[in-house]
Amino acid sequence: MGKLLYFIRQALLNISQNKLIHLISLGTISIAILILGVFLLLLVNVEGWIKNWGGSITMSVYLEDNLPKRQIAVIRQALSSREGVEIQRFISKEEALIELKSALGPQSELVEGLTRNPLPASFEIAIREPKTDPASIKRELEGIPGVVEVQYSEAWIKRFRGVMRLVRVGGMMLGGLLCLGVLFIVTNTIKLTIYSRKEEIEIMKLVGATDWFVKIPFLIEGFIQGATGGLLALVSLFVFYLIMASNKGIFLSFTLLEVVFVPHFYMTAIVGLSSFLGFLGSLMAVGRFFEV
Amino acid sequence: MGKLLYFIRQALLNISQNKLIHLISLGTISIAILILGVFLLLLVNVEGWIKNWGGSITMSVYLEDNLPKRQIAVIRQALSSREGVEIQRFISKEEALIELKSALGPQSELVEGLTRNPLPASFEIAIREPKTDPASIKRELEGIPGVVEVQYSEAWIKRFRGVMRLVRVGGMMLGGLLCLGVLFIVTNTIKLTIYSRKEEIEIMKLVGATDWFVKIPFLIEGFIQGATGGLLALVSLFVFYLIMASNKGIFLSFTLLEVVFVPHFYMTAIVGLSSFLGFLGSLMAVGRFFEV
Amino acid sequence: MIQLFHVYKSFGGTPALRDVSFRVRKGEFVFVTGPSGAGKTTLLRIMFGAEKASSGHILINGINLGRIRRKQIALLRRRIGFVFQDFKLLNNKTIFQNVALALEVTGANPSYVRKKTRQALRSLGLIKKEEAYPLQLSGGEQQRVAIARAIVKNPLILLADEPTGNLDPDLTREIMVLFRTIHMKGTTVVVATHNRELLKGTAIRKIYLEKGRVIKED
Amino acid sequence: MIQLFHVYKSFGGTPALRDVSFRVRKGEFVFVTGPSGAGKTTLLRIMFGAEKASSGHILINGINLGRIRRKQIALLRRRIGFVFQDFKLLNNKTIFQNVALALEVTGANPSYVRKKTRQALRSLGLIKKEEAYPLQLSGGEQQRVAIARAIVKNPLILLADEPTGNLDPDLTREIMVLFRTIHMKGTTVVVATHNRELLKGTAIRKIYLEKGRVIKED
Ligand SMILES: Nc1ncnc2c1ncn2[C@@H]1O[C@H](COP(=O)(O)OP(=O)(O)OP(=O)(O)O)[C@@H](O)[C@H]1O
Ligand SMILES: Nc1ncnc2c1ncn2[C@@H]1O[C@H](COP(=O)(O)OP(=O)(O)OP(=O)(O)O)[C@@H](O)[C@H]1O
Ligand SMILES: [Mg+2]
Ligand SMILES: [Mg+2]
Repeated sequence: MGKLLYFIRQALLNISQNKLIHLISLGTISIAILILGVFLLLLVNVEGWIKNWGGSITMSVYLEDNLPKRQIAVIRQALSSREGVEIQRFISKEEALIELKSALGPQSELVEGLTRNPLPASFEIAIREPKTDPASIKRELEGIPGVVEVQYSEAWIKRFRGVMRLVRVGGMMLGGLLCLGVLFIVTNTIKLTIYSRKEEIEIMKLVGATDWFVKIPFLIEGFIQGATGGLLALVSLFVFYLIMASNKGIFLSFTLLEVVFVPHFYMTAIVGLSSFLGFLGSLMAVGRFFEV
Repeated sequence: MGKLLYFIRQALLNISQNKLIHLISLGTISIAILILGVFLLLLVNVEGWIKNWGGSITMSVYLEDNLPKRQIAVIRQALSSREGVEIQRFISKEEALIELKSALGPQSELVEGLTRNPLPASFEIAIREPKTDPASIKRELEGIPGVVEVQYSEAWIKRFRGVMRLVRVGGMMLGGLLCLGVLFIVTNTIKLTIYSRKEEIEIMKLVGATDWFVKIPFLIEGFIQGATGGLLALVSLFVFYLIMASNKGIFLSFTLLEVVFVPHFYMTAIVGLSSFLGFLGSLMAVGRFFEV
Repeated sequence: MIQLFHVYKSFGGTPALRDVSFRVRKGEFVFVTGPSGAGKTTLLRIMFGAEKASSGHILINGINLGRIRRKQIALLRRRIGFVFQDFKLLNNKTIFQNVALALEVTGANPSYVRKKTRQALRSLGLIKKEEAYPLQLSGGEQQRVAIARAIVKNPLILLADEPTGNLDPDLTREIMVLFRTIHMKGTTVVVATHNRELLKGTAIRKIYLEKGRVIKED
Repeated sequence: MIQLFHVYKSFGGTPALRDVSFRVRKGEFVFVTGPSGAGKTTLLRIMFGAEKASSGHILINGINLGRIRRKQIALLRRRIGFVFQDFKLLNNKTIFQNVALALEVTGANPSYVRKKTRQALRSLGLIKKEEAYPLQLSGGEQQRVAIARAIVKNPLILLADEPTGNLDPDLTREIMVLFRTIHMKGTTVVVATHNRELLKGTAIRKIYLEKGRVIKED
């Protein structure tokens, strides 16, 4: 215990006695980790946006003709009481016809010749439950009395799932590569800070220090550097997030998207990874100089 | 001239005499540049895909009723001879009705009561000229005899332009940040390799070397390191590209997209940037030790 | 006790020691002398386990250095004080920290380390410089720090390689008195030097090296 | 010609030189001596422009070191040979490269550099070691490399700081002969040392320093 304290003191002393080098390497480490962090932040947000945008399937719930107002209210009640369903609007038979006309555009002649309105009234609802199978929701809603049919676009869902998969798989692959790169940069940087102290290691061994006596302060140093770098990166990432969140109007012009920060788990992971890499880098670098 | 040769020889000698440190820093530099390269590669491709996917506006060219086959052939000729236009298919009046029916789904009753087919025949064409204003193309094509009207979706074009702008602005911002990060990492790494040689600089000054005599080999060293790192990164990027291109089926499942490599300009820029950063890093690092 | 049996050492072909055999008894005081490049430093470094002999055996207190494990070398070095010809001080640590290090590696407790370190620095006239860094010292001061670090742990064996090369005659005499005192307390002392003043007129045993061979003893 | 007028030097409060004034004529040979920490190294480094005087003036061949620009210092140093007490060799360059460096900085052409470097190494008995690195040499060999580097450029002034601390008496005599030869050819030589053997019985001028003051000259 007293020994650990000695080693920590020693590590802090070393850092303060090699300030310049440590500052430089700290800079490198935090920037590298920050790059990883920005990537994670974007991934988390893009996933969120896509989920939000494509994950809310729109369904049309067609009603029987000539339902009394009271029963329509009952159906509305039934729909909105179901979790995950959000009623967007009610389209009466008349509105349906008007909409169809405008949608058909120059082909709207088609509708002119009609004697009676063949279109059903409907509720347009959004389902915010991307995990449940839409087919089962459809079946469930079709069980409500007064509902004739529920429609949604299979093609859309497929495409959405494809995009999600692309973002996930691509994100994971890129993230993995980026992780490897950052791992490499951080450990290399730590190595460089240690290689310049080759002589120090040699001298310590010459005065009778065991391998571990020499190594431990270096490992603690690496760990401290990594941890500090990780924390710095996290703080910078938060600043980046704030800037992004307050300026989203500028570059996310066409939709009002929410910007969220990376979840706690990632925050811990970033600092943890950074500390671990610092430690690992020291371990690898120090190992080289033990042939004295 | 002979002097420059001397300095280059000196720089190469220094590199070979500090092999380990130079290898480590070379690794860091190429990885950092590679990260930037992968980002550029993705940006170039994503931009390409989006352009490809949204850039080809689909237009419907509606024809007058009861045109003789011969005149339809003339119109087809006129359309396909125009550059940037690609005829995707011809939809006859009958086909149009069938399609409408299936599109209307449960509302297809609507069509049942018709006595005559009110739908016009049409060509569906794709315009692969995202820069020209679609409205002027519309006007131009409406001038062809036998064409009644040309339709396209304004909303779609707006949305597409929004996505393009998002990707461009976002890409530039991220790329800029990434560039800054890489700049920082590369110069810092070079600094670390030089700081461990503080003594060397001091001694050279003590034997009567002028500032520039000491500096130049370091600057050349930094430049060589940067250039080598940049080239290595480019080669790795190409490998990455080949892997991506040959496995695109796996993660780009839902469309068959072409993967292209970064254009020549970017390739030059990558190596140039890297070399410049190596040079700059040396310059900044060496400057510090001239108070002897 | 130090025993060498037919020790050879060559660095990539060029021999630095050839068939060196001798024995230093426990508590003995020995000089090793010879011209520049004779192999004095190499000999001392081999006795310290800092260099491996190409062939032959070295026994320190009965321990064969050729068969020793790394961890044991560290333990052995804690009982051997070594004054390096090139000092080998840590430039980014203060004088105090440099000397204290030799005790800290043994796991001694901080207050003991502090007391002993101060005492060693005082005996070498360096107490005023304890907070200075090696590069802020004169050559002779640095050499004395190296000596302080070697003696601070009360070593069983003291190996001193040219310990007075940067010292003036008065200090040289003082250092010799110090070594004698340490020797009196039972430490085995081996000093490599070409300082004639150190050697002359003493009854102390001298080993003469030349081109890696022992050419004379008296 | 070297002139010092009331030179003071202190390092953060502690004085290393106090009111030092003297004059070394062109082509003179001077010893600077005094106990460890007296200020010999500091004095030589000040004459070399490696350290700035806290006050006072130093003139080298009429050039005031206090008013000189950086570029000029480099030019001056090319004409001054300096043997550093701690050698200051580049450990990652060979002996040959270390010595050649002193000529290369002057922009001399490669074949001249090669010839002169070999010659200097030969005169110090180091030609066999030219491809070795400093850490592969004995202390005395390293010191001779430092001397070779100082004399290779035929300096106008040679400043040698304890140049024989790691050399045996025979080599010490050889080096002194070498310095005398260089001196004969017109070089001004200043040697800082506490080696009594160097000093005794010569008619050469000696400056005695103690605690930063000139206490005696003879
Ligand atoms: N690491 C090494 N690699 C190659 N050669 C070496 C090495 N160490 C020493 N030598 C050579 O071995 C020989 C003996 O060196 P050593 O340092 O033992 O001499 P020394 O007696 O201590 O000399 P000095 O009095 O000059 O210090 C020298 O010729 C030296 O060049
Ligand atoms: N850079 C420095 N910072 C602080 N103090 C210094 C510095 N250089 C020298 N000193 C101090 O100045 C005094 C004179 O040092 P100097 O090296 O000139 O002595 P010296 O005469 O060469 O001694 P030696 O014979 O031991 O080499 C010493 O007390 C030393 O500690
Ligand atoms: Mg030696
Ligand atoms: Mg000195």
